[in-house]
Parts: sequence; structure tokens; C-alpha cells
Amino acid sequence: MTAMTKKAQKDKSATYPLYEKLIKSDPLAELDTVTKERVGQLEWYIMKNCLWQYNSRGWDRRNQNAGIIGKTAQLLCDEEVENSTPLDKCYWVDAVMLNRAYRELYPWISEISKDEIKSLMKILHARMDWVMIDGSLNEELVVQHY
Amino acid sequence: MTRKVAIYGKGGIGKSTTTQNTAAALAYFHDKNVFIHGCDPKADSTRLILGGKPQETVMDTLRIHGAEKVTLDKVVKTGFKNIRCVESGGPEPGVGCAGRGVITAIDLMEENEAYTDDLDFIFFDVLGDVVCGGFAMPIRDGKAQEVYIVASGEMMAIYAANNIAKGLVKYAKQSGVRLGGIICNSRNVDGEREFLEEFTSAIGTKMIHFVPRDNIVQKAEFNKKTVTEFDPEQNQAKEYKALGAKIAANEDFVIPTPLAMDELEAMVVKYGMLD
Amino acid sequence: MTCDVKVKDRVGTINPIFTCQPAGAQFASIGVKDCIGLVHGGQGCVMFVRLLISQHLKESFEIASSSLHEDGAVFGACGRVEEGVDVLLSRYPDLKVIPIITTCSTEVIGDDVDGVITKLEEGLLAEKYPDREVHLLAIHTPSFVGSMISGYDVAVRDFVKKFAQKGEPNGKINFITGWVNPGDVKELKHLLAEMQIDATVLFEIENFDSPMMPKGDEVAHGNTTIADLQSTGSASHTVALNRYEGGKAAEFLQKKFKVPATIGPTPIGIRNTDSMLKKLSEITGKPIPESLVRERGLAMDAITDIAHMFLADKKVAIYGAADLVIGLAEFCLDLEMKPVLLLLGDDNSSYVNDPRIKALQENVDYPMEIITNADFWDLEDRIKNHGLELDLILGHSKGRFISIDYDIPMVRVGFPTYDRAGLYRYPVVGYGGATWLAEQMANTLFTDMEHKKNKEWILNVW
Amino acid sequence: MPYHEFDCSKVIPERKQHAVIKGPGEDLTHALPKGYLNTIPGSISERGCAYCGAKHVIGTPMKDVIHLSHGPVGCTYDTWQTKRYISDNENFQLKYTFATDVKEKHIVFGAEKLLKENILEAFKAFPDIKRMTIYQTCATALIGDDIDAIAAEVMEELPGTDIFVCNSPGFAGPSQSGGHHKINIAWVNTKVGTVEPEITSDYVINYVGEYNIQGDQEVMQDYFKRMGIQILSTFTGNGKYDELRGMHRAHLNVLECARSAEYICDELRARYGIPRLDIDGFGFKALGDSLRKVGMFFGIEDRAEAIIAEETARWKPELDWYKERLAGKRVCLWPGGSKLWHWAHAIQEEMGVKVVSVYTKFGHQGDMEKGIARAGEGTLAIDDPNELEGQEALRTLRPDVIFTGKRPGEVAKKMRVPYLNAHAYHNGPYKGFEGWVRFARDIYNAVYSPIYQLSGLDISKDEIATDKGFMTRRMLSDATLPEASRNDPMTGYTGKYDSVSDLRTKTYPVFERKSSSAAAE
Repeated sequence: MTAMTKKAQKDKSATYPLYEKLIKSDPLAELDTVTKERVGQLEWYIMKNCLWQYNSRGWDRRNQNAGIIGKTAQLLCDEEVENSTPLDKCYWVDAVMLNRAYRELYPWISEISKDEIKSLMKILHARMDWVMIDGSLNEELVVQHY
Repeated sequence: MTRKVAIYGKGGIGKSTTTQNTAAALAYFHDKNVFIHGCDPKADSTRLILGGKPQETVMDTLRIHGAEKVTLDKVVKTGFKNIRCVESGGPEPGVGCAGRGVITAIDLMEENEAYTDDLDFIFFDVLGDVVCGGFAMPIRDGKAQEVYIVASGEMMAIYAANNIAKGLVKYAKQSGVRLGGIICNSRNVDGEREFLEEFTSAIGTKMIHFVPRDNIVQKAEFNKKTVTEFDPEQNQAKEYKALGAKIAANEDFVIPTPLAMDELEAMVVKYGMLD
Repeated sequence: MTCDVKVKDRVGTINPIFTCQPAGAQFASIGVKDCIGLVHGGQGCVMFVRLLISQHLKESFEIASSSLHEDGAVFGACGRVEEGVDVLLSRYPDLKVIPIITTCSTEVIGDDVDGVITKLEEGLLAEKYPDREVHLLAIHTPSFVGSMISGYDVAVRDFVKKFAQKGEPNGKINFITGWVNPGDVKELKHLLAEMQIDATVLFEIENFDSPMMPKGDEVAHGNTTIADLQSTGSASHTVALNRYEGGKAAEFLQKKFKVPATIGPTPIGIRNTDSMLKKLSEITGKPIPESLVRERGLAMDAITDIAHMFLADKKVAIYGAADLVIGLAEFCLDLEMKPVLLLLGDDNSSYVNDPRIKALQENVDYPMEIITNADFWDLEDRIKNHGLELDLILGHSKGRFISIDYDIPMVRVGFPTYDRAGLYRYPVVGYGGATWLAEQMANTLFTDMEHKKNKEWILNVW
Repeated sequence: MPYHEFDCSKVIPERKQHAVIKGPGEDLTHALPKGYLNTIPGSISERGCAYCGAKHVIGTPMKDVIHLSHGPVGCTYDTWQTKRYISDNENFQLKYTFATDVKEKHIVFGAEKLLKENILEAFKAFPDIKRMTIYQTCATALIGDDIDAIAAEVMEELPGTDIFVCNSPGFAGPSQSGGHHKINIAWVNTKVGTVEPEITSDYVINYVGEYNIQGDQEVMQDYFKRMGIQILSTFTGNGKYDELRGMHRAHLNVLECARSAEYICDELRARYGIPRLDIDGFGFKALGDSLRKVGMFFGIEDRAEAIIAEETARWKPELDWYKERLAGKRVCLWPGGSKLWHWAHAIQEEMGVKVVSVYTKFGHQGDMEKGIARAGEGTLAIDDPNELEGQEALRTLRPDVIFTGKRPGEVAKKMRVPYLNAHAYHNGPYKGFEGWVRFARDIYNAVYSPIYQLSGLDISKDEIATDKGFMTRRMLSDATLPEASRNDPMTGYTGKYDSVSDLRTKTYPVFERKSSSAAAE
């Protein structure tokens, strides 16, 4: 019953950080067609099937992209992935799904070297930051409250 | 043909006193048929005419008995010289919507055809400043056609007058309402007359009358009477008689040109009233 | 006296029977041709009312909103009316009439809609649309006054007030139907035609039962024209069937244009239809033709089959618009039924003085309750907690769960009736309406007997 | 920017920025309409108000609560019984609605006393209900009644009752979305953390942004229960007031409709460190992946796989039966918010239809981003389409079916385009594996209705086939299919009319609990 009368944690909605523009232009623009092609495929799958990249604020999207794409890269390279905290675990879960889909849909992944994978994923990360944050037309990304 | 007059002015400037004394003078000296509609939630616009008789306000009647029970015999009282009086009434400060009360009360009076053709004057005595749509009601379509602003030489009174003029401009086009002039209810401050004359001409109107300060007004009020009723021989009664005559004869009605803040401040500085 | 008239004894509303005034004004507005109402208030005041009406009619139609947002609520929103009128005119080339319908929010902030109209007429209309016939009118329907019924009443009056002109007497009568269905208008026009009476019908909403055409180009709309409305001032007489839904307009025409007014009866049931025809005959000098005698005979024949055998003594609760509820109650009494509870869903204090209600009070010989300003809890509470027993409920769809949860058969009648198919198509007025109502009630009771195994075998022979 | 300008909107140029057609090679940095801006007066938008967003959409699905609106009766009446969010407690929230019935005198003198009497009356009328939500409306917001103060007063006087106040008047924002937002934040600010819930599983989630339309929530709940997951609360469909006060104790927020629901999840993440996982209950792949992810988070993916296998085996063949017959059918998508993206890609992949347009009624740019990304090239995307734009689009796109609301559905009907109710569904639920087949069934039934075939015939000039007494959907849908398909013994959906009620009496496996400390991480 004491619980019933307990007051809610009344702190007002937190103020969230603005974000730095990192990517100044489309990272795919200058690349060779093969790379374009491959990153395009990886991006296509995310845009059609995933929701994690759409968190409603820019700073949040930045974390999501880094967390999930980063962990996916590790998985694709058979590296250990940190998932001790609940938040990490969420990133990891989405990364695992992505890892599976990529390996299944894009056989070329198993044919290229780990370094190539890493650099591809780096470009993918930059590309996702560009499409979802730095190049985005969504005017709400900079709003600091919910 | 009935003249519908709205009296505006800063709170505490003496609107109600001026309105009632002018109305009494018009009725007594000029034999005019007058109606006063108090549009102040405080409902103190008619007590001098009614000799302090308590008056059930329109909104109280509506609250207690319902809108369809609001009838003239319930809410319209007749006082000195058959001046008919109605009070809109309204909420305590800080609750509800007093502006809505003004709108509703005037609508109800019109529905009940309270403003009969035999009237020479209807005075709407309106609370302080035009704070929201409701308090502009008396200067809207088909309501008052002429407005007089009660002011004095005090800075705040002039600010208020200027604001009211702004509100008036907004409605002038659509409803045809015009400013008839500024009534100076003197506070005996230095340069008052000059200040008001400069201000009034600056906003494109005139000071229609300078009502000097005279304690007889308070004395009459103490007896719940207008000066005219209390003692028509008093000088102050003559002042109101003169004011009434000027209003009755008034023919220049204008759309005012309110001053910008800096102009107004310059003028205030000029008359050294920045304290 | 066994019939009491009471006011609901709670201040609040649990499951409302009515909605607010702007809805009534909006329903009236769709009856006018080349007219789009502009509701001055929040968007929900239009979005949900359009939904409500379209659920009932299974049709679409246009009503616009001034889309009041935060800024407008604080700083006044007349500008949004000006913009709204311009946007409507510029996008709907046939648009001629724009009623500006106020709501609670814009009445509270005190937007001067009448003033804006003057401003628009001298400004926008003169400058941007000089060669176009456009009429603007203000309809003040604050939601905190009356109900959708008074809103409809006010709107009908304001349309008439805006357009009516005194011209050469046109020998027509004004025929104000009240808030009815397309099927009712059709039936009423049929009766007028049989009587050979030339009438201006307010409002012509027959067309809201409209077809789906192979080309896919059909649009449903009201058919009362500006000319119709103008002519109301030159009519020889006004008949307003419903006291509370059109009465104001009739009174206005009488006062302003000296057009004599007859108010009522709501022609529900045989007797009320008879007296409507009688009054029409007196007003116009036209005789009641043989064809209607026969038509009436059909109704008598049909009703005789069911009244004393099946309907007699059935206890009925009726809720909704006062004119409808009273008319239905009167008809039920002719059918030997027992209306035991009438719920009039708004706070109109003049109901108690309605001669029809007085007549009920003087003549019913069993306990009857009439509640004004009623809500559905007045009905449900009596059933659930005070042992009220009913055989039948008459009313609109919003009361459906009382019928469902307490297993009481219900005939949908009134507005809205979205949970039954096509009811807008059938009249409840006139002889046709009387037949339809009586047979609906009978069939509904039959279905219930079978569903409850309650002497269902009785229908083996009939 | 590939803006699309409607002929009917040339006179209101600002509309041009609200419609785009995504061209070849274009992405979200090229194609995104403006969104969630003030509505143009008189444009005849489909938007509702912030009051309905708070009370009608988000608040009312809460099932064990008296929902009281403080204002004139209309707001309450108009929004009452216009939705299909059911509950497993006899639909109390659908059946009962409460209005303080504010009249002129209350407007002028204040309505706080009236409000208090109302609260007491309502609790008196329903003695078993101890919880209440109160919603401000335009009128009471303008006169400035202090609803919170009155609520606090009553809670003092009636121990055991609890009242939630949502101040979201109709004019608060461009659309209902403003109200969604306000009620989310108000709930987390005033109610979360005021009850300590009982934890009965190692795996505890809040299911956020699910409103139990025709039973969606109960379908998803069935899967979670089969996985041994405790749903601490559902925000708000079929949800309990006190369960929602205990949201702070979940291990994971599973988020379905990301917009306003996202705000409460993110606040819970910031204040209580509960992470959020976005899932998607529509479509076999999306739903399967969603269950896998939740399972994986708790280390019980095998339980998810078992369900996916079982459900897919049961329903996939029926889905494919429809897919073959719906191939290439053109669909206009005009839901309110989230279904825009939940459906845009999935119905193309799994039902074979082609999405030719994605509209959002009240959504933000973030919603449209998903819709555009998931829809194909050349899809027309419109933010807040108004009456004329909607009609113009129908004329140019010529879809076989439109998913939209009831009233726009009537417009489509007259233009001979069948409609499915995108907000309340036709014969849902549409979530879950079976639900997805029900959705396909409804589309098929709409598209191949013999009546729609007949309605196009002009008997005054067209050829009339006098040799036919009837046509079946199958005759129409299979006409051009290969022999094998035409002889397929399958006939589509084989489930019951009511696929939800049985779930309420179902028994679930009991799973052994680990030590509660391990569970939290």
C-alpha cells in the first residue's frame, strides 16, 4: 500500500544533446561501382527490414548506428561482441539478425577478407549516418526534448 | 435614433463614476432617455443611479436559473430619472472567463430587446483594458458605435488609453466603431491638461472635456448618489452637464492613430512623469 | 398523476445521448447546395462530426475546419477564418455558401466572426472574387449551450435569416422537416405531391441516399438552393414539423415577413400524419385525395395484423430528440404499447411545458417517467439497479450496448443508426413510416421470442 | 527534391512541400515531405485534434478506468464508439464514457466544482472501478480550470482511488499527434513508479505502442506467454492502469508503434535504464524476426523458433494462396501513423501487391521516412492529404484497393475503389501469423468482390453477359492463373470468425525460474 502512495519520479523529460555534423557529403559518391553495389545491398536490407535506425532524434540515431553496425562488423569478422549491459544486448540482438541476413543473402561476404569487410562496414556506417542523420531532411532530429 | 456609447479606461480611473454622473446629467439637465449596461464583472457600474439598490446581474441569473430565465423584469432596474440599468456580472477574479460573460450578457439583452428604440443613449461601461475578445464585445458589429476613453494625466492612464485606441483600430473597419474623444478625469497632476491635449491630438482625437477633481463626487458617492442627484446646483454637476452636452452634440468621430511605444515614452518624458 | 417529468439528478453525463451544437449546424449545412460549412474551432469538432454523419448516411460530404491551434487560441483566430474562406473559394469553384460555424473554443476566446464576415465581404470577396456569387453567414453554436438539436434549430433559422426575401407571394408553403433521414424527406414529398401542394422543403437531403455509378463520378450533396432559401420570405405559410428542429426559423419568418407559421405535428404514426394532412389541407385549401385514403388503408391493414395481438402492453423505453421521442411515444400508445420511460437528451427547459407532454401527463394510466437532460445511465441504472423491465427499446445506435448487455430487443430509430444497414433509407414519418415502424417493432420482438425461446411457437400459426 | 504538385493545390503552394514521388536512385536525403506542420484552414484535412489523440487514441484503450472528459458533452460523444480497441473485461472502456457536461454558466464562473461533483458521481456509479483518467478539452483549458488540484483533492478524500490528469486540449498542436505526445509524457511524469509490480518471470517486458485493435495485443500476448515472458504492462491496449504505473520494473521495452510511444520508451530508458527494442507484429518475416530478437535478448531464442515454426507451418500455405492471387494489385496506403511503414514493405513481399502511395494523416517526418524507405520507387508519398488531393490521387493512381478510414472510404466507394479500414480493420486482428492471413483474406475479398465487378457495368451501353447467373471470387481471381492453381483444393483462410476470444481461456506452459538476480541482466 505504501507503494500505491509513492510519488512518481517527477524529473521533467531530460534535455538531450545536439549532435555534431560528422558526414559532410554522401560517402558513396566517389566510390567504385563494386563497393557502391555491395554497400548498397547492405543498406537496402536495413532500410527495408529494420527499425533501429529510425530513433526520433539525431544523437540517438548516431548511437544506434554505431552500436549496431559496429557490432555487426565484429560478428561478420567472427570477433567477440560485448553485450553485458542491457543496452549493449539490444544492439547485439539487432546485430545478430543483421549478421545472419547478410551472410545468407550476400554470399560475396564470405569470399572477401576481414579487412575488406571492416572497411565496407565503415563505409556502410558512414552512409547510414549520412542518410539518417547528417544528410537527413527530417527537421525533428535536432529537437532536444521529447 | 439611439446612440450607443462605450466608455473604456484604465481600471480605477473613475469610469463608472464618470459614466453614471454623465448619464445622470444627460437625463436631468438634457432630458435624455438613458440606459447603462455595466460590463465589469465587479458589477459596480450602476449603484449610484440605483441608490445602492442591489442588482441581480445577468450572469448570476443565468447561473442560478438558466439562460431562458433571464428576462428584463429580472435583470433591468430603473433608477434616478428613469435611467435603466443592467449589470453583466461575472466570476470572481482568477476563475472562469469574464470576457465570455460580457459576450453572453450583451447577446441576452439583445435577444430580450432591452435596447429599445426610445432610448437616446446606451452606455457600455467596460472593464479596464481590452484584455480579450470578450471585452471588445461592446465595440463589435451592431453594438456601440462611439467610444470615449476616460483618462488622466498619469502615465499608466495614458498607456491604457493608447492601448484601448489600438484595440479600437482593429475593430474600426469591420464594425464602424469610432473614437469620440478622451474624457479627462483630472488627478490634479501638473501639466495634465496640456499633456492630454497633446496626446489626444497626437492620436487624432480631442479631449472632449476636462472634468476637474472635486471631493463632492466622493461625498455624493458616499450617499450612493451621482452629484446631479445629490445636489444639481454644485459646480461639479455643471461640469457633468457640460460633458453631457458635448457628448450629445459631438459630431467628429475618428479612427484613432495610436502612438508607438517610443513616441509615447518621449511624450511622457517631456511632461516629466517618469516617476 | 402517474407520469412525472424530471430532470436528471446528476450533474455529469455517463454515456451521452446527444452531442453538441456545432454538430447540428454541420448537419444542416450539408443540406444546402454548393455549400461547405467552415467550422471555427479545433479540428476534432469537424473530423468526428463528419465521421458520425458519414457513419449514419454511409456517404461522404464536405465540411471544413479553421484548424484552431495553440497560437490562435491565445491570440485570436479570426485570421484563420479569413484564410479558410479564401482557400475554400479558390479550390471549390462551385462553392457559393460558406456558413461559419463557431464552437466552444472560439466562442470563449470571443472571436468576432460577424465582424470578420463584414471584413471579408468588403475585402477578399470584393477584391479577389468580384464576379462570383458568394454568401457568408455566421452561425453561433457554442458547444456549452443546448445540444445538437438546438444547434440544428439555430442553423436552420440562420440560413433562412441570411437569405429570405420579401418578394411577390409565390403561393408556395415552406415545409421544414426537422432533423430527419433521406427516406423521411422522400415520404414527405410524396405526401405533398399527392396533396398537390407546391412546397419549399428545408432541407432537401433525399440525395444523401445516392447511387454508385459505373463511371464512379457520383457525389452526394444537399439540394436546397439559394433561390429556395430566398423564396421562404415570399411563401404563403410555413409548416415546421418539429417544434425543436426548425421552429425557430418558422417563428422568424412569421415575425420578419409575416409568413404565418404552423408548428407541428411531428408526423409519426397514423394520428399525427392525419393531423398533418388536415392542417396542410386547411392551409392550402387542397382536399385530402382518395389516393391517401387508400395509402392510409394499407397502413391500417398492416398494423391491425400486429397491434392488439403482439404489440399490446409491451413496455418501451424511448430516447433521443424530443420531437422524435414524443412522436414515437404517441404512436406506441395508439399501438396499445406502454412507453414507460422517455429520455430527452438535453437541458431545454421548455420541454416541461410542451402540450404533448402535458397531454401524456394527464392521460396515461400507468407509471411513466420522462427525464430531461438525460443520459444513457438514466436508462441503464434503472434496468441494472432499480428493476426496470422492458420489452423493447427505441433509439439510436449509441445506446446499443444497453440492448446487448441486458438482452432487450431494440429498434434503431433516430440519429445516428450506424450499426444497422440502410436505415436512413426508410421513413418513420407518414403512413409509410407508421407501417415500417410497427412492422420493425413486431419483427424485432419475434426474433427476440425465438432467440429467448419465449413462446416462439406462437408464430407457427399467424 | 522530387516534390509532387497537385492541380487542386496549386492555389495553396505551401502544400507542394507535403508530397513527393521517390525517383530512381533517390533516398531520404532527396525525398522527404514536410510533416506535422499547422494545417491550412479550409483545406479539408483528415486530421483530428490533440484531445482525441490523448483521450480517444492513447488513453481510452486502458480497460479498467473511468475515462472522464472535462468539457462540453460533444468531445466525449463524438469520439465514443468510433474505435475497435477491445479488452478482455467485457469492453468496459468501449461501453462507458464520461463527460462533465460544461455549460455556459460553468464557462463564465469556472467549472472546478462541477468537475469534482462529476468525479464523485462517476466513482459512485461504478463502485468497483477505482481508477480514473481526466482529459482537458478546449473549453476548460481556456477558462483555466485547475484539474490537477481537483484530482489531488478527490484522491485525498477517497483513499484507494487514483486519478490521472491529461491536459491536452484540442487546439494543442497540428494534429492528434500532439495529444499522443502529451499523454505519453504526462504518464511517465506522474504515474510511472507509483506502484511496485509483482514480478513472476525471469523475462519481463513492457509492450508499448499497442492498442489492441480487434485483439492485436492479445494475439501478441499469446506468443510472449508461450515464451514464458511476463508482460508487465501494455501501453495501452487491453492495459491495466496499475500495471502501467509499474512500468519502471521491466527488463525490456518492446516497442511497436514508434512515434509518441517512442517518447515514453526513451524516457524510461533515460530514467530507469530500460532499453528499447523496436519490433513489428505485421508480416511473417517481421514478426518472426521480432520474436527471435526478444527471445535472443533473454537467451530463450529456441522458444521463439518453436512458435515461428508451428505458426508458419499452420498459416504460410494460406498466405501464399492469397499471394498468388493478389500479385500486382495496386494498393493506396492511407493509415494514421505506424501501419504506414509496418505494411509498406511487408504486403509487397508477402502478399505480392504493389504499394502505389503512402499517406500519413497525422504523422511526423520520422514516420514518413520509414514509409518512403520501405515503399518502392515511384510511390507517391503525401503528408496530411486533404479531400481534393486524395481524390486526385485516386483518379491518377487508379488503385485496386485503398486502406484508409471510414469516411475517406466512402469517397473511394463512390469512385468505385474498394476500401479496407486501416485504423480499425475490417475483419481483424491483422497482427500475428493468423492475423496476417486474415488481412490478406480481407484484401482478396475486397478486390475480387463480384459486386465491384458489377458496379462498373453500364447497362445502358455495355455488353451484358446474359449467360451468367453468378460469379465467385475464385472465378475472377483464378481466371488468368495456371491450371494447377485453378484446381488447388485450398480455398484460402480456414480460421474462425472470432480468432481472439479462445486465447483468453488458454493455459500456458510453466517455465522454471532462474535466480531473480540473473534475470535482471
